[in-house]
Amino acid sequence: MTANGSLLLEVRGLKVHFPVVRGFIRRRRFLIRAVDGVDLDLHDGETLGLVGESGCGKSTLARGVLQLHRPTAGEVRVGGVDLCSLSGEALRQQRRQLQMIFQDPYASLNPRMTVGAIVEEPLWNFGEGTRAERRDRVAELLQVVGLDPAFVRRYPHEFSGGQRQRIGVARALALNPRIIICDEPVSALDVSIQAQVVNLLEELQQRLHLSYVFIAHDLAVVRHISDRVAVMYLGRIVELADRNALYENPLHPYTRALLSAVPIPDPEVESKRARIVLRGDVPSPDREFVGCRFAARCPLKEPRCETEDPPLRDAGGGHRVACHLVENRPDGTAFLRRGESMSAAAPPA
Amino acid sequence: MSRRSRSLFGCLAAGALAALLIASCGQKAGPVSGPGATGPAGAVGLPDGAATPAAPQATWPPQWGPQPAPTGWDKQFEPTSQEWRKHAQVLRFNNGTEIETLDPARMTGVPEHRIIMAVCEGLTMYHPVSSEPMPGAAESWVISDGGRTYTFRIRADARWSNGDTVTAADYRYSWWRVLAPQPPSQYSYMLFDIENAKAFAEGRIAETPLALHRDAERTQPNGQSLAVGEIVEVVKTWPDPLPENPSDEEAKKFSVEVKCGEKSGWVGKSLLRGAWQLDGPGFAKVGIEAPGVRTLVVRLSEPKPFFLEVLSHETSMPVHPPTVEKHGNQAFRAGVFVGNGPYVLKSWEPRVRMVFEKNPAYWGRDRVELDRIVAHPVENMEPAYAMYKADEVDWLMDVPLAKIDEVKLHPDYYVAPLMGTYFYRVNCTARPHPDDPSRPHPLTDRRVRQALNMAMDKKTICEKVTKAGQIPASGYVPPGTAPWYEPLQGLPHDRERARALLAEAGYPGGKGMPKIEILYNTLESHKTVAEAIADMWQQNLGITVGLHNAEWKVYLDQVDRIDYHIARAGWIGDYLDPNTFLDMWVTKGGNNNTGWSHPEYDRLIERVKEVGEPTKRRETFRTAERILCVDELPILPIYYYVNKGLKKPKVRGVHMNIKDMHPWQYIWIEPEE
Amino acid sequence: MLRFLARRLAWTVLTLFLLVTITFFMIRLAPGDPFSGEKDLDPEVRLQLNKKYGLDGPLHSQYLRYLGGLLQGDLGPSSKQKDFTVNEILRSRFPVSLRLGFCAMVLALLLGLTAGIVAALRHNSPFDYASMAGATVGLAVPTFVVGPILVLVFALKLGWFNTVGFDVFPRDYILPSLTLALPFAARIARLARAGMLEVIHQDYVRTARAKGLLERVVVLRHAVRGGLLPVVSYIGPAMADILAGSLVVETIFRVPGLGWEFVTSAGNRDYMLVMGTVIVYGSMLVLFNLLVDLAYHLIDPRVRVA
Amino acid sequence: MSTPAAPGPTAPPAAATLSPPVEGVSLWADARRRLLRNRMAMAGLVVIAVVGASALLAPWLSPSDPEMHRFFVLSTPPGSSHPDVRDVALFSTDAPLNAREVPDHLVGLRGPHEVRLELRRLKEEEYRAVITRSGRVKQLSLSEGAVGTARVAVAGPDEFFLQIGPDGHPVASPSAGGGPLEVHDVTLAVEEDLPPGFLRPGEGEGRWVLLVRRARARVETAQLRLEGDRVSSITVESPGERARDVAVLEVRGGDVRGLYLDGRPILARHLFGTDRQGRDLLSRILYGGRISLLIALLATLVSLVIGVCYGAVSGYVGGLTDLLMMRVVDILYGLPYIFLVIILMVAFGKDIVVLFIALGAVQWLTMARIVRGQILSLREREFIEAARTAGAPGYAIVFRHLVPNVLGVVAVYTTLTIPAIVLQESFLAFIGLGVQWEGRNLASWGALVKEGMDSLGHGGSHSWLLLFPATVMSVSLFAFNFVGDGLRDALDPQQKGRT
Repeated sequence: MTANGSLLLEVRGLKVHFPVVRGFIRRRRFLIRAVDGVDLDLHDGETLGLVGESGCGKSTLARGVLQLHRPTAGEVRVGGVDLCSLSGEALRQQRRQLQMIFQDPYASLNPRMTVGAIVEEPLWNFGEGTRAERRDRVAELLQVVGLDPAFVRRYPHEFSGGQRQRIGVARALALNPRIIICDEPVSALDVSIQAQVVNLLEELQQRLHLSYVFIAHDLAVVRHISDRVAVMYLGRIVELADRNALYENPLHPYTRALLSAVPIPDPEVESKRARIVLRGDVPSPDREFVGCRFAARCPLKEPRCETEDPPLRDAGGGHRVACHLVENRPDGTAFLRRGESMSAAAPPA
Repeated sequence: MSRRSRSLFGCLAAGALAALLIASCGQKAGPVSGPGATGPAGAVGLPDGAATPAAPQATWPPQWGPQPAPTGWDKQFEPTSQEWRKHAQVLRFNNGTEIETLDPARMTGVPEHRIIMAVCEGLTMYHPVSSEPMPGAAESWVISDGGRTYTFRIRADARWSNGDTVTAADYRYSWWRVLAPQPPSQYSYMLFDIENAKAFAEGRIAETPLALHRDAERTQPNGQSLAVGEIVEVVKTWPDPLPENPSDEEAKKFSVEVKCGEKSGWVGKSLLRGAWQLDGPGFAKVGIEAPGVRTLVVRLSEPKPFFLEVLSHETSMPVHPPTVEKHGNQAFRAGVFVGNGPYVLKSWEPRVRMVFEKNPAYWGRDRVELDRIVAHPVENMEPAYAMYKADEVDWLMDVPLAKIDEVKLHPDYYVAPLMGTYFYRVNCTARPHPDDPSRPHPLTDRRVRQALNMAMDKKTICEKVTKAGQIPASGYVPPGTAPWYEPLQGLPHDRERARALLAEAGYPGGKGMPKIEILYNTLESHKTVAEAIADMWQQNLGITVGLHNAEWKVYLDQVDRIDYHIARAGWIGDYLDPNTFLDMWVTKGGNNNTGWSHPEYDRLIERVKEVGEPTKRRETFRTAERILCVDELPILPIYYYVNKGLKKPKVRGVHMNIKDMHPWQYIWIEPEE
Repeated sequence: MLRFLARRLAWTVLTLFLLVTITFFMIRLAPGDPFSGEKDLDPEVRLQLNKKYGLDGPLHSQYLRYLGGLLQGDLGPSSKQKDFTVNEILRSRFPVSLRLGFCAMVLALLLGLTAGIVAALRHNSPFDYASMAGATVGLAVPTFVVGPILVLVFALKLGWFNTVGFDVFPRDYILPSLTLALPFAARIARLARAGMLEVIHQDYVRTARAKGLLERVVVLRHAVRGGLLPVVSYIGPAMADILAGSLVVETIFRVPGLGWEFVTSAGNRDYMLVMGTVIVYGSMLVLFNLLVDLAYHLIDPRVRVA
Repeated sequence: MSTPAAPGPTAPPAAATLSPPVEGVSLWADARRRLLRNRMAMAGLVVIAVVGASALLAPWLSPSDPEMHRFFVLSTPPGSSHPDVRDVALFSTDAPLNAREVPDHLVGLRGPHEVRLELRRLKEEEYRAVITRSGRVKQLSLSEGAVGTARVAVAGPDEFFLQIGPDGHPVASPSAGGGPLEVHDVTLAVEEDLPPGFLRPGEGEGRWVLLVRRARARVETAQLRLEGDRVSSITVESPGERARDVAVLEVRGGDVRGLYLDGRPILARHLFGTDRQGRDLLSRILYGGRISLLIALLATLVSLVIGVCYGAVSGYVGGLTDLLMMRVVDILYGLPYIFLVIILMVAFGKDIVVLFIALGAVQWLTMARIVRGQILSLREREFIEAARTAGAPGYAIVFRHLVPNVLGVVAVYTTLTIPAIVLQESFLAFIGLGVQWEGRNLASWGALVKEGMDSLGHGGSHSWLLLFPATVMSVSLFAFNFVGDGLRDALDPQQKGRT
């Protein structure tokens, strides 16, 4: 356990770079900097939302944390142990604390294995219990996630997407982890089922005292479930704050643009709503950035944005943001300079 | 793959060969005749033979042999009318394989022999009916010095195909080429009857200091490095067998000791230079002299009745010295090759065909009937048979055994005896019983071998298995080898006696006998014979018999190492004398390969060299063969080979003989009415 | 591109080197030697023969000597065809094999494409069924059954061809190349048919047809191009198989080519000739692979395989 | 294989309405359905089943020992039958036959006699033969001056071989009776029917050799009684059995013409005929199938094990390892493998073990490539990440998750490898490299086809020897190919039609 007792997961300076290999002997032409220096903390019992456009490195970050992609640099501390420095059996042992729910309920379940085998596998991997005990545990897990334990001998393709995701959840729970990283767990599901799964996750968090890193690009879902929210852009966290602080007072121009894109379920309001449309595409993360990553698309950019990389700093009250334009008012509250020119998106009620 | 079909006959008959033991008692005796004629055998003063290729002027008269041999070609074998001239005189035959070389010195096989007979002519040639020697490039000869000296008179009109005169020096050159180590001649021993030839070939003859080849350093057997040096001593004994990586001690045996400064060592004889020069002192001592352009004198180390037959052999054929000197290895190709035979090589497409046309420079061109000969090298008898049926060849010298039943019904099918025997070798090396090391191996017991022999029903094998007309063999020397030597009636097929003998040897009803394997090289016909014999042994003797087949080269390797129980074998005689069959079984004979050793037998074979008197000679051979095929049985004779094939009736002038040699100039085409 | 080529060439050389080494030592491991026969050989003569044919000295030095010769393009003398060097033998046999392989490929394409395209165009017609049945037969009946039957029928029964004398270029090549081509024709027909069927039902062909283009134009310009890609990619492996298949066909028809030379020389332990033929075949194979890769590289830059 | 072809029913979540627990249905179910609809593939499956079963049951199904020679029924056409005396065995009777009991025409066969025979050609196919006893020369083919062999019938159906010397006289032969016999003109006719078995005198007085052996019974001795041209009884003592009266042999001349038990003939039928050594072709084909399929299965197994492991490891580990491993495969791929197989067999013998190692060792290359390709794409799939997250060790990922998922492709490729190997084996047999086991040649289908090819007469005689093995082999190859194609279509509908 960490010094302050509540810090479960510490990510420090995490970088995940992918060399693009060409030629028959490994020759790095260029690097894809999918995650390029991320700091994160996850506290006991909280849900940390992680949002960003697709391709911004959310999933890679999750995989980097889980060591599915070995990070290029940085630390991932779970209970004080740096996962990045471990490998082989030691790493495998650490995995029990950290589980993951995957985005695609179709692809994340081995089509050749029965539901029982899938849910049992983590237990089997760590040699937990006898066969009978494991079987009981599988039944219990299925019950917990709301599936009929009689399904154990069925194959994944016989289930609907929601049911499959429940299976995925059951598998993630099997080892009694403290942290579960949910990589867009609902984005592949029908809207009606999304809510059920989200509710299930919340319910489980209550019952089992779990901590989530909840990745999504659906801001509404994130707002609903998260305690804190981090916004990612091009492999970096650009803003990190409590849910309400972020949604009500987004500081980073990118966050603002992101929030402005959220449709409002009232057609009247929706039609009047001013949306910030970002110009240009997300640049390819295959080169080193000198200045701010968002500079190329930022409507507010200043000359120094092009040359100076803004650090992620505390703008007060735990609201961290990486932008040169954010300043603090004398009362300590932060504001975005020239932010008026971007019509602030009205957060959905 | 019918590689085998060739090996069977090819490799055997291949070779050496030679002569009518009973060379004829020339009834047309020349100036020197009669036993032990010691008249002046000078090179000069020979009566110039008539232009007609009549009888030899004189032959060395053997003191034995009841039967006169045909002495020359005569009219009765020629076309009787002129009708035949209306037909295209083209003969197409299948030679059975691609020939290895056209260089007489390096030839080893029958197919090569057939070809070289067309393009070259030795001093003597085979008689088309009896295959005894008759005048070839030599029109006459005189034998003197108790059969030791042969003086040949070469035809005045003998010409190379480029018009050069054939001289005695050409023959001397050609034979020098055979005896010298380059090119290596596998059959150089054919000429070893000539005085000092063996010593010369083995590099033992030189007394003058010899120089070493410059590459001597590279391939020294014991790996020592030696500079060019002077020969101190020549040591000659062959290790037997030649070791793979000879030790120093062994290396000495086939090396010469050389000294250079303070270093000394041994060097392979083949690395010496000077010893084998044509004009060197070494060759001068070999009994081949060319005192005149047309006179060749050959001295033998001892009288050899079949020496004239040797001169018809491929190894004794001449090469055209200027061509060989100029072109080296390239001299033996169409367009370059120069020969003195009745035909010239027109074209040679390897693996496709060879075409020969009448040689206008040949002395006997008027007697050569065929205008063109086409030789096909088809190895597989199946397509060859198809070619025959499609009328693409006129003569097949073998038939597909798989279709023997069908082929035998063909009206053109012929079979004739061949001087060869099919037999099984038995491993006689002393070694322990595989199950009981205190006892010797049963195959080392002669009673077991006798039992095996008597349990074989050879007649059934010939009639029902081989089916081509082979003759069951109870002896080893085939009938017809010599007219005065009857085939031996050896052990009969007698199951009861076989069982009794086996019981006597300690294996009643086959009990206690280890499993015996028959080794044969992969070929259907060997397999069926082996299967039939295995069956007979199993049924009659109650022993377990296995079959083991191996690819040709593997089989040879195993036989050579005597790594077998029973191994299939075949032997084709080299010359018309029982000796060609019997001398191979002496202790450690190069072709023995059974480990069998019998001092009495060795003594008999040694003695036969001295015994000149025919009856005694026959008796000696008979006693030896009895030891071989009745008492001891290191080999189990099975049948005598036949020579079989298909020949169109229009091919005339072919006469079956025991050596299966058919000189081309006596064949013509004349369809039947 | 040049880099790619250079790299591939380097691999090719390595492959060939490996081939030479494996073959050299494997054939030497085989029992027996080139000069063994049923008659015993004099040891001195054997010594001389070994020297003459480069078989003297320890095996590794023979190997180095052979490699040295190989670098200078000298494949050594043949111990069975004593009047010729391996270079000469290969030089005279290789064109025959090459011609045979070429004829077979052309025939295979001709037959296969025609059958395949027509079958696709007349989908589910009797022709379609017949040609596909024929193609299946072509695939499952081995060459060495087809060959002799062809000989039996066309050469022996009908007398259209000679059974002997392989030298007249078009005539004597017909039966062997047909035999060699049939399995490939069958495969090509199936590939072509499948490819065509797939393409014909695609939108752009339908569009072309809808535009009112002539059927011929539709087929030739639009369908064939797309539909035959699988055939094109099959030609590479097919060439390799044709090389192997020529071994049998050359044996059946006694074609004086490389394949036959290889089979007989292996049995004769004609070491140098075995090496020579294997090197030639290996080079051909490697060359074809190289060309195919090159073609892919040019056609489809996505396939930038390592 | 990865994406389920038919997505499961969309059931409402939690409340499990997917009623009673059912036994799971695998993904294969769908493929199976598709396969069942493919008529050709089904036919292929049936054929494979039949061929496989008959190969497996060859010892019970085959009518006789495939290696049993019958020298008296050489190359008989399909459907022929003869008295059920199956092999040449030599055993003699001790008592019953003596000169008085032997029919008259057999007497002459009892010892070697000189037969003088003179031949003059009358016409193309006719010879006039003057022989020492009346008889008929059944066939003769000689060219002038040649030595020939003739089958000569003397006074009835007893016939024997005759060696004829260069002078037209017999060299040595058994022949009829003592003393000079009368001379007749003879006409040549081609002999047609082969005798079903033969009986002839043994060496020594009173000994007879019966060239028969009852099927499967290892006969040691037999007692014969001859009555006229009929052996009235033959008592056979088999080891371990009581002596029993087996049969009545009908003997005509030297031949056994009939074998009866209780008056009923005991016949051996050769449905597919016999080969040129009198071996039953049907039995040989059945046993040949065993060998061919065994070789194919073992070689496929070898290729399967090596290929799957190699490909899986290479694909899963990736990186430099993958690069090197695939480079090795590329190099091996570049070698002209059939040449290497031939050299391998020349160097290490033609043992069956060498063969399937050689063939398997070649086939695994393709297998490894295919498996690697599949693994590479599977490796990135989420369920693999899930497994890793769940703490699965490397080997478990490869063998629990990756390999089962490539089995579909592997199965398809395997069904296509088996016929390829059968074909390659027969190809090797054709160029003279047929397999052996402990020095004995194994008659695989390929070897049988080659034998048939060699025996094929011009004009099509003996065609059954080629036809039956070639048909059986081709049909089996068809079947495997169809099933392979069908499987591929079933498992991967997108690839349909690609060969």
